[in-house]
Amino acid sequence: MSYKEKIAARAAREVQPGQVINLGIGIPTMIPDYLPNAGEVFIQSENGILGVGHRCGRGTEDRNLIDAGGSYVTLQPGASFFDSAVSFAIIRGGRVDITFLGTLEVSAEGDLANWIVPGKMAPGIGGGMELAQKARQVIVTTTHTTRDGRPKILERCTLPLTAKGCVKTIITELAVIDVTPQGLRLRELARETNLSEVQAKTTAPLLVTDGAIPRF
Amino acid sequence: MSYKEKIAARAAREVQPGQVINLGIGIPTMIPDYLPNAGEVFIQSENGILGVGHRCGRGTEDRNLIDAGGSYVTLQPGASFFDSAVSFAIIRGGRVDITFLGTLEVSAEGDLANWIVPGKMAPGIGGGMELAQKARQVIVTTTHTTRDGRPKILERCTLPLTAKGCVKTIITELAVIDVTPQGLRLRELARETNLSEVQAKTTAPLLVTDGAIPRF
Amino acid sequence: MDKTMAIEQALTAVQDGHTVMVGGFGVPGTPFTLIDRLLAQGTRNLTLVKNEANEAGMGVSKLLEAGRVHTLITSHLGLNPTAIAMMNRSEITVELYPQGILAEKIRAGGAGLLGIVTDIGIDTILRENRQLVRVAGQEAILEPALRADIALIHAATADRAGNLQFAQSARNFSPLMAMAADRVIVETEAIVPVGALDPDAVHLPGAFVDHIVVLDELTAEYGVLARHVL
Amino acid sequence: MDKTMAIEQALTAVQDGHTVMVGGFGVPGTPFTLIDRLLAQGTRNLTLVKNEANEAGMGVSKLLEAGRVHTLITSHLGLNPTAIAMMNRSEITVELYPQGILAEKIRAGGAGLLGIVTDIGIDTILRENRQLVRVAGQEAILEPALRADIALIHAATADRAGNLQFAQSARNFSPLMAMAADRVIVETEAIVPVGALDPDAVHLPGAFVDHIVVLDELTAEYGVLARHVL
Repeated sequence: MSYKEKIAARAAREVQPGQVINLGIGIPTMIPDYLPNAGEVFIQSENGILGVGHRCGRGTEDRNLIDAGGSYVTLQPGASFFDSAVSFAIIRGGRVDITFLGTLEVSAEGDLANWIVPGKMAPGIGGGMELAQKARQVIVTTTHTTRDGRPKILERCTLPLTAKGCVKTIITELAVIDVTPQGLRLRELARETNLSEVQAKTTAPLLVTDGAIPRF
Repeated sequence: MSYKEKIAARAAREVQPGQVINLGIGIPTMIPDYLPNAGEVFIQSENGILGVGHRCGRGTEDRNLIDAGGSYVTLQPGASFFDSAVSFAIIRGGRVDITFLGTLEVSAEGDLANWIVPGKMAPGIGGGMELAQKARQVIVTTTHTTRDGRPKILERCTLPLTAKGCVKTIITELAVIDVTPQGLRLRELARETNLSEVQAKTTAPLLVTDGAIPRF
Repeated sequence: MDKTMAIEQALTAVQDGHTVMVGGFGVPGTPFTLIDRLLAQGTRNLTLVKNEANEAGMGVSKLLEAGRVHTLITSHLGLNPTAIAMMNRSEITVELYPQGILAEKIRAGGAGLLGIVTDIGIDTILRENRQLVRVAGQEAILEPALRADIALIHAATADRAGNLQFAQSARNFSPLMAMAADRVIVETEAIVPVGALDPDAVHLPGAFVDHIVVLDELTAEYGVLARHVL
Repeated sequence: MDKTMAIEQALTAVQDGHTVMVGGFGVPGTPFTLIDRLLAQGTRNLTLVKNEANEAGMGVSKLLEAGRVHTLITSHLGLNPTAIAMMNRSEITVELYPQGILAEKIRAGGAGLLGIVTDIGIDTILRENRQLVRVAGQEAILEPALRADIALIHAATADRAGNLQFAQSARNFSPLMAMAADRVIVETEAIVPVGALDPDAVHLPGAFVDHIVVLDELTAEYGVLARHVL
């Protein structure tokens, strides 16, 4: 299992039957492979689908059926189509239970920064800002550090924010971390790591509950 | 032909093939009986119908198919249903070519007052204000005077306005009058009347073009 | 996934003091069965949002007549002299909006917006006591979005995941209100399995629906109203 | 009633300097044939409104690459490095909005509203240069409505009165843009007689449609995009 698969598999366990979820690009698109009751979860896509199924096998693509990331997808039973205004009404109206998003930075207070790097022109906002600000739960799925090893989980974001105080949980290849009013609380540790490694790679302090930290 | 039928019949002649029209309560509901090419005109109803047909014969009513006035109606070919937000998008978005409305008062500048009499609580606004303000043409179909003989066409409205400067044409049992930047212009006279009677029953001055006034 | 539920259980969600949106424009779309059961369970002190107040003795008018409603947010009461009389005697507070503006306020609530900006009524007494703003050099009214605790909705067909279809002129305010309430209770004439509806023909996606009550029968109130027949 | 028209004739409505909304989200819903013909007729100095800029060499990107567009109002350019490069070289002005806010601005234009009020982005750099208002005690952004001279729309099926159906994820921005333009030009894969569509299954009522162009063939661009296949 690659580190990305590990993150996706752990993230899938946050989903409850009956929930409506939205998947950002990258790691989140791998989550459906690990949903235990995929038929009981409705995947929403910004381009106007509720009930996205698995990705298409080669040769079965439908030219009119893609998700917001541009991948050819299938439908699950009970799916529906709607226009972009209704699609974002589902998002901003509070009917998305969980959005899984990647990030550039996330802060101890749950601030999310994942859309623009000053100096480089941003390719756009897409639906991420609305998902981050309005989904009932925002779960960040990300590598724990940048490609060159710098922490992504910071006291404060340095990049322009996508949304303030929106993140509830951060899932990386090393840890599951909840954003709480007291600060970041370490909920689980990956089997391959230990607390001191994770804290070393996390700029913000991690709160730890007494007793053994569950592993994943 | 009753005076109401006369007004409706004359009003129907203002409609061009291909137009979308909306009919207020009262006299306007009689207009479809006089449309020469009914199949080429689309009647919009605020409750979410484009393509209302004739009223139902007794025994053919459908419990789910009424117009905004509560009458059981039929559909014409090419009809469609939509929600109330889309229905008023058609109205406010400028896709209703003509709305025919009754009135309490109408002014020389095209102000319309047809929804509230101070001192009496108004039963509500309904869709009339949006139709008056946003339809491409507002045609008032009304008796020339009130039941007790007072003029309805005034220099200035005395009642609270429905919309300002919205009326393009006034059709009564006595006359067809256009609202122009110069004032009210008499376009046609009913066969049963004459200019002096109409002017006497109209508080605002009527402009008359040289030559014989067409009759209807 | 199965959102169907007994009517009594579904309606326990409606509590004293709640704001309740009720679909329907005249008879079509009015959820008479849910309203009757709400009346029976005695919930009071309600703020009601409905296009109109039905007619005397029918639908939401029963809730008004039983004194369960302190405020009615609506577009007109034209067909209900009982409701007009109650308003004139100040037994209920009535907030009137242009019909399409009421629809947009509800839709804005459903779309997670805070309000809309409109010029409807800007030259009339409707501008009084309104928040005025300037946009594109023009004076306009800022109308706050409207949300509710509960929406009561009538559907022609539902699947068990809550995807809905409405029949003809029964659609009206129903999808908008279903978007705008924290808890959405639907009564349906027909229930079908998940997967039975054409995804392109769903009028309201199931994400907006919480509970589905399957109607055993359609009472006389749902039928053709004799006094409106030619 | 028959709104069908030859493509050349329909597109004479599009003039230099116009604001043009173009439906589609990726390939589904993009009116490739109308775009190609617009390119061929040489119209320039356009303001384009589209969810994204398609991909390099396809759809609206051809108009950008040919220098016909001075301003692009969009949600993201993520799949089009050519458009990003043009933006970075200031060869086009790009106005970026959150995707659902772009949808609502267009919808508000279509609904004859002057704007919407939203808290999306209120804690971000998006608040800069925006009209801020207070509503319900909360700071919010007033976003003006967006309208266009022209909308170019792709439908799966149209009747001759302009009632439209879209296929699956090809619906996206199309009905909103068709509401928001003074002149709406539709290309359709299938044309049916007036009366052939179920009135409950119409996605966009014909009142919003001015001209219908019937497609003789679907070019390769409409097909499955090989580079997006697994």
